[in-house]
Amino acid sequence: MERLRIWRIGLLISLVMILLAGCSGDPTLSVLDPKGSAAKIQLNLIYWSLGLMTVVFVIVITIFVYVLVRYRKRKGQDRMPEQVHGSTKLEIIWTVIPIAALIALAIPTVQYTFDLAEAPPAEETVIIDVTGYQFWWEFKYPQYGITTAQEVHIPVGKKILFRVHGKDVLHSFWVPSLGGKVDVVPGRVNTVILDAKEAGVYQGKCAELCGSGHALMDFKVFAKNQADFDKWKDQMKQPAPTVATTSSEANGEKIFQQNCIGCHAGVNPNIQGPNLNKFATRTTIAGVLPHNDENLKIWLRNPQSVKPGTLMPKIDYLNKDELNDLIKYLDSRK
Amino acid sequence: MANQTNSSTEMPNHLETATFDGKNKVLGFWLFLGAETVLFACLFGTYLALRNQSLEGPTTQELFDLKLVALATALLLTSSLTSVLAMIKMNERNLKGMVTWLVITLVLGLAFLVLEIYEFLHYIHEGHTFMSSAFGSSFYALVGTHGAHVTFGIIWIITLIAQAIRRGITTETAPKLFVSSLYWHFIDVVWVFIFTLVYLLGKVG
Amino acid sequence: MPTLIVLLVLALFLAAIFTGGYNKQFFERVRSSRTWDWLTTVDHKKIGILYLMAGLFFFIIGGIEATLMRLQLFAPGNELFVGRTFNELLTMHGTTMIFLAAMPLIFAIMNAVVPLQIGARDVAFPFLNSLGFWLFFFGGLLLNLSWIFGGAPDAGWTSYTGLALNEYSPGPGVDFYVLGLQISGIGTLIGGLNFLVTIINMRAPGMTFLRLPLFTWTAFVTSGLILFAFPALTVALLMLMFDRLFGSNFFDYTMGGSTVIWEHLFWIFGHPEVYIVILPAFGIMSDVISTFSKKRLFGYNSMVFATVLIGFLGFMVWVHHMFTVGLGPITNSVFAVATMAIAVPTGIKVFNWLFTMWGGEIQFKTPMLWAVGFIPTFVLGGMTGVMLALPPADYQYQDSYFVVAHFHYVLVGGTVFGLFAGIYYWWPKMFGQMLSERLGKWHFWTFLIGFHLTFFPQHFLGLFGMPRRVFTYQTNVGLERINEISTIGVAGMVIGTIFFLINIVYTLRKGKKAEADAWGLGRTLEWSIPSPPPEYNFAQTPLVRGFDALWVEKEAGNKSMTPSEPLGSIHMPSPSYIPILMSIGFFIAGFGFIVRGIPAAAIGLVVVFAALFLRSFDYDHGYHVEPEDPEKGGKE
Amino acid sequence: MAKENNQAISRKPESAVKHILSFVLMIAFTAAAFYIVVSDVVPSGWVIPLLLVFAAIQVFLQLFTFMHLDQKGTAFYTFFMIAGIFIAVISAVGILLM
Ligand code: HEA
Ligand code: HEA
Ligand code: HEC
Ligand code: CUA
Ligand SMILES: [Cu+2]
Repeated sequence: MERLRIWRIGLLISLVMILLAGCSGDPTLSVLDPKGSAAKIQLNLIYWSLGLMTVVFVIVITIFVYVLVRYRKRKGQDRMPEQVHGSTKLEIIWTVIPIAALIALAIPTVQYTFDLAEAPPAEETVIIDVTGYQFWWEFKYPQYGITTAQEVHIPVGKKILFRVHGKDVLHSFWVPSLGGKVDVVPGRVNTVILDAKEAGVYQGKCAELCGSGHALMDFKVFAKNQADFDKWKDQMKQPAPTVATTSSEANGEKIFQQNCIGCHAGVNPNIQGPNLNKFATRTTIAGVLPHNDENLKIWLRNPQSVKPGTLMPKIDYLNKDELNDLIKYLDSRK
Repeated sequence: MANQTNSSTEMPNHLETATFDGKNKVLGFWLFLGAETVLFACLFGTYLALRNQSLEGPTTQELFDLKLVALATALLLTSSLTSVLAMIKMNERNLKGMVTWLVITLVLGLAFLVLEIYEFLHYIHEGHTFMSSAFGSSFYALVGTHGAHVTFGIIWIITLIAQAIRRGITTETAPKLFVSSLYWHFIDVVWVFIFTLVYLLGKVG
Repeated sequence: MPTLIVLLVLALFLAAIFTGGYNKQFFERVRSSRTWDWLTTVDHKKIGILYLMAGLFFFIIGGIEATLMRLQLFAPGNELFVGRTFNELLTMHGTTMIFLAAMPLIFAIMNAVVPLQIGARDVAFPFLNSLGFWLFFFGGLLLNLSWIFGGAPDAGWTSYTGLALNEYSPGPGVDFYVLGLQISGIGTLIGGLNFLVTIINMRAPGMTFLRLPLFTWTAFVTSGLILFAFPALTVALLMLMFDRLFGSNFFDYTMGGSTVIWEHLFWIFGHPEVYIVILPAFGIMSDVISTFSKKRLFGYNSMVFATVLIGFLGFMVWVHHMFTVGLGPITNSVFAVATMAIAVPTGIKVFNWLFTMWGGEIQFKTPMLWAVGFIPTFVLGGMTGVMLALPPADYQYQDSYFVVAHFHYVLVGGTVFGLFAGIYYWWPKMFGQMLSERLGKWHFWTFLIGFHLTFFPQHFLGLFGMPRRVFTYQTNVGLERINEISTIGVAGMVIGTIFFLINIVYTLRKGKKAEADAWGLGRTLEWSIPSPPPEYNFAQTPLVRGFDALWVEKEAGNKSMTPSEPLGSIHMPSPSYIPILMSIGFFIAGFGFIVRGIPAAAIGLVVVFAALFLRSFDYDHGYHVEPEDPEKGGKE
Repeated sequence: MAKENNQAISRKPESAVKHILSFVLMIAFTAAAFYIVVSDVVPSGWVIPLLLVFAAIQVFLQLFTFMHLDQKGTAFYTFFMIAGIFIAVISAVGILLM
């Protein structure tokens, strides 16, 4: 009876395993589908440890199943087992073999730990200052004088040195496809070196509980070929158009100056909002909504409904026209 | 079972461990001191990590007055000696001698406390408060926790003196007196580290 | 306002006593009531039952919280519990399960079993034992009151600062966490200290350290870990309380503080804590497996050595929770290697269990089923633990569902399975009745299947990029199906737990009476006395003549233990109301601090000091009982 | 309860001389510690290690004379105290250095 059930569970587990192992998650988010050298190294170590663990597990399970089947009490049996005390030989074996296995794990581990911490030559790296806020990300390129938010663009093949800063609570900067995370610790600058091997859009996540909006503190990494990256860089360096081209844009600008500039242009040092200078170039709003006018309305009317706990206030006091003008203005920021 | 005295009728020469209760108490108290060691270590670690975070407030070098600390140290060290002398009197069943030494211990402890309070008031006057910076917080947390231990020790010893006078030196009062003396020495050990790691190190930099 | 409430309650209380109730008879009636007996008991067996009931109660609360979280995560974009509410659920789930379910259940079994296994009549400090329980209980109550009074804590069970400071967690939530845990933590510390002294000083003649049953050994090491780990938590909570209540700056970086210090302090406590909750489960495994295999434990000495080594190494690995904090490659490497080292003593244990069964005659009674389910489950959890211990890999796993899967495999598959094994195993000893085997088996199978269904897929959630502590996730990135499976699995655990509750009710009603040697295979001292044991446990203190003391006698053809003393009157400690009074004092004081009602806090502290004072001058010598003569049918 | 517990550990009554001697030593080490800080008889790199050594000696004196760990039957006290100190040092150094 019992034996049968054990097999059934075994079957169930292996079924689930096969089912899950069949896919490896989303190519822009999965640890198992690395797109950068750090992620690649880390995945190698994951596989190596997984392999070793599987071997150990198989050994344990083999003994386990054998023992359970062989030595279970059968009907009518009443045997007095021999009361053995132990066996030095066996005990040495299962002390030494795990030690050997662990050494085999420890060597690459230490090696990789130091490798990943090594800074690449300065001339060849792109430096990006990342700041985590409740619940959005700011990216600054000190080499190019660019500031943006929610979406970070990097050239393919180049080493990127992310310097991670914190202003409020702990966050954690994580792009699973490109490599492991590093915590955002206020009062401390952490670094992580990543690169992308192929062009694409990778998803980033905040991986440290940071409040109500933690689940939605997403960002995106746009890995581009050098040429595309340069184009983007040049566009970002252009000042945003200063003269409004239409009257509604002009009106929108006025509304923006009156209501939003305090948070969205770094005037107020305590309440910071993302820089909206090039807002029209972003594909998302607040890192979570696809960028279109409909969603922008939803966001402005009630940001908390999109992202619980966000510090952006409701802009529900504007009438329809004013809101449309404001959106027109924001759309012109490219 | 808990209160059985020693099987032999003659009084043992170490009263504090003459009964099961006594033995359990003394062992339990030692374990408690082991836990206190870790507790203070955490406070020390925090203090040492934060001691340079004085912001605009005075730094350790500007703040500490070693003369005062030396005096406080002398008081507390001496009280440790008087406390152990009281224990010797206790095991000689000399109630009067024991109480005398304990009272001296108390007086020294009180003098220490007064000095500490004076010192704190002085620091607050200098702008070094619990809330002024991380240095302030960790300093008062560490030294204040020690001070709280001294205060508690004084109150405890007073109640024990009262009990000893009422009931004499018995197999019940002796373990209590003995562990309170252990406690007092332990406070002294902590102080040794406070004057070393807080005050002297604060001067060295 | 809060002070008013406290005063009002107090006044009503006094008024009730003085107007209606105050006469001698009333007090007499109260004193002889069953409730008063339980509230004031200092008997380790009864305190064990109190711990058991409270622990199961909180286990269900924590389980309901988990179920609600899983429901929210059933589908992306669910709006059952979002934002703050979800964070409250997850914080309270973790905190409740660890501090208010796992720990007390461990104390329940330790109380019920350890004194019996070492041949003692009680613990070293019966009074403190009671105090420990009531502090834990009122601390837990305080923590859970947060749901009613202004919101539960929402900064995670780790309560990382930054987020846990006033500025980012306004409202009293985190204050409840700080004071609730502080109070129950003191209770735990007292309990641990008590068991250390008990095991060192109260062993029966002949019960040397190397003859202690393994459960007692693990209880000993666990108590040692409690003794040295909880002070770190005490300090951390104290600092957080100061920061939140009195404006100090330990953790506020703008004032020179450091959030990393909180992480250190928390994990200096937190890592030993996870071994505190697993070691007793190891001990239970060892006793259960050897009993139901009808064999002596394989490699006893190395088991003891491994236990001590795990406890010791447990203090040197805490940084593995902080690999991503940026402490540098040297620190990370050192702690990684130290962490991996723990696999070796743990492996020794696993193989010793397997070889205890080897050559035995295994009977699959319910406790043994849990033990058998424990081994592969725990080993899986341990393996993922070792994988987490590799910093480069951990950069990917950290704070993802992979970690959630890891720790549920060890906490549920390890600790909870172990506790269930222990409860089924010792229930007859605690209550004198056998739990139903059939319901027990249903409990086991539904829970086991539900467990694996819930937590196995979570490894993949983590690897596919789902962070933990999130209330929702994206669509179309391969997470929906896995989350669905994971939520469905919870049903199995809920049904299993319900079977267990039915089993308890059924057994209390019409359970079969248990023999002294309830399973017929008992090896250790607790099975040599009636179930449930008389209040003095052993009419005559037994003489221990080897490891597995009862088994030794059985092999020598004796029916019972040889006594080491003549039959005589036995001294018992008196019950006391001071522990519960003192705990209520702490409770009021804690509540006062939380609602910033300093007078209420003062009243609470006054009660505490009054109780301390009463205790200090309390010269109650207990009483004596005449044991029944075991020869004259006193036994069984 | 156990047999070995049934006999009170009988030890010699202690004399005050030992304690007074130990006290004198403590005062001496304390004075030395203060002195090396205020004067510069010791090269600056040596001051901190020396302070720590002095403190350690004092702890030893307190534990083994005033707190009676030098006597028989104190193995458990000593063991747990050493364990406590060991964990304490790891924790404090851990917090401090990282
Ligand atoms: C009962 C509780 C328990 C137990 C026993 C363990 C056991 C272990 N844990 Fe776990 N752990 C937790 C509870 C527990 N853990 C919790 C609650 C968290 C998360 C806290 C939070 O963040 O909220 C956590 C998190 C956690 C982390 C941090 C992850 C992160 O946040 O990034 C790490 C990293 O190293 C880790 C490692 C380990 C290791 C190496 C063991 C080892 O002790 C395991 C040893 C066992 C085995 C290895 C199996 C048996 C051995 C053999 C069969 C021998 C052969 C084996 C080999 C050769 C490998 N754990
Ligand atoms: C011992 C500890 C323990 C135990 C036993 C459990 C048990 C369970 N845990 Fe727990 N869990 C933790 C400790 C534990 N957990 C910790 C420390 C965290 C981290 C918290 C943090 O991040 O801060 C965590 C986090 C955690 C998460 C991650 C949350 C997140 O990161 O967003 C999840 C999600 O699935 C989860 C699920 C579960 C489930 C389904 C169970 C199940 O096994 C529960 C099974 C029990 C029941 C289902 C009982 C229900 C019984 C009934 C309902 C009976 C009906 C009632 C009556 C008839 C009266 N847990
Ligand atoms: C109190 C400060 C504050 C004010 C005032 C404010 N915002 Fe915001 N805003 C924020 C913050 C903070 C965020 C980031 C929210 C998040 O993602 O959690 C934000 C985000 C946004 C975003 C999304 C940005 C992105 O990078 O995707 C837009 C668009 C926006 N605000 C527009 C406005 C407009 C238009 C106004 C005025 C009508 C305004 N905000 C007023 C604080 C403010
Ligand atoms: Cu930021 Cu989570
Ligand atoms: Cu850990």
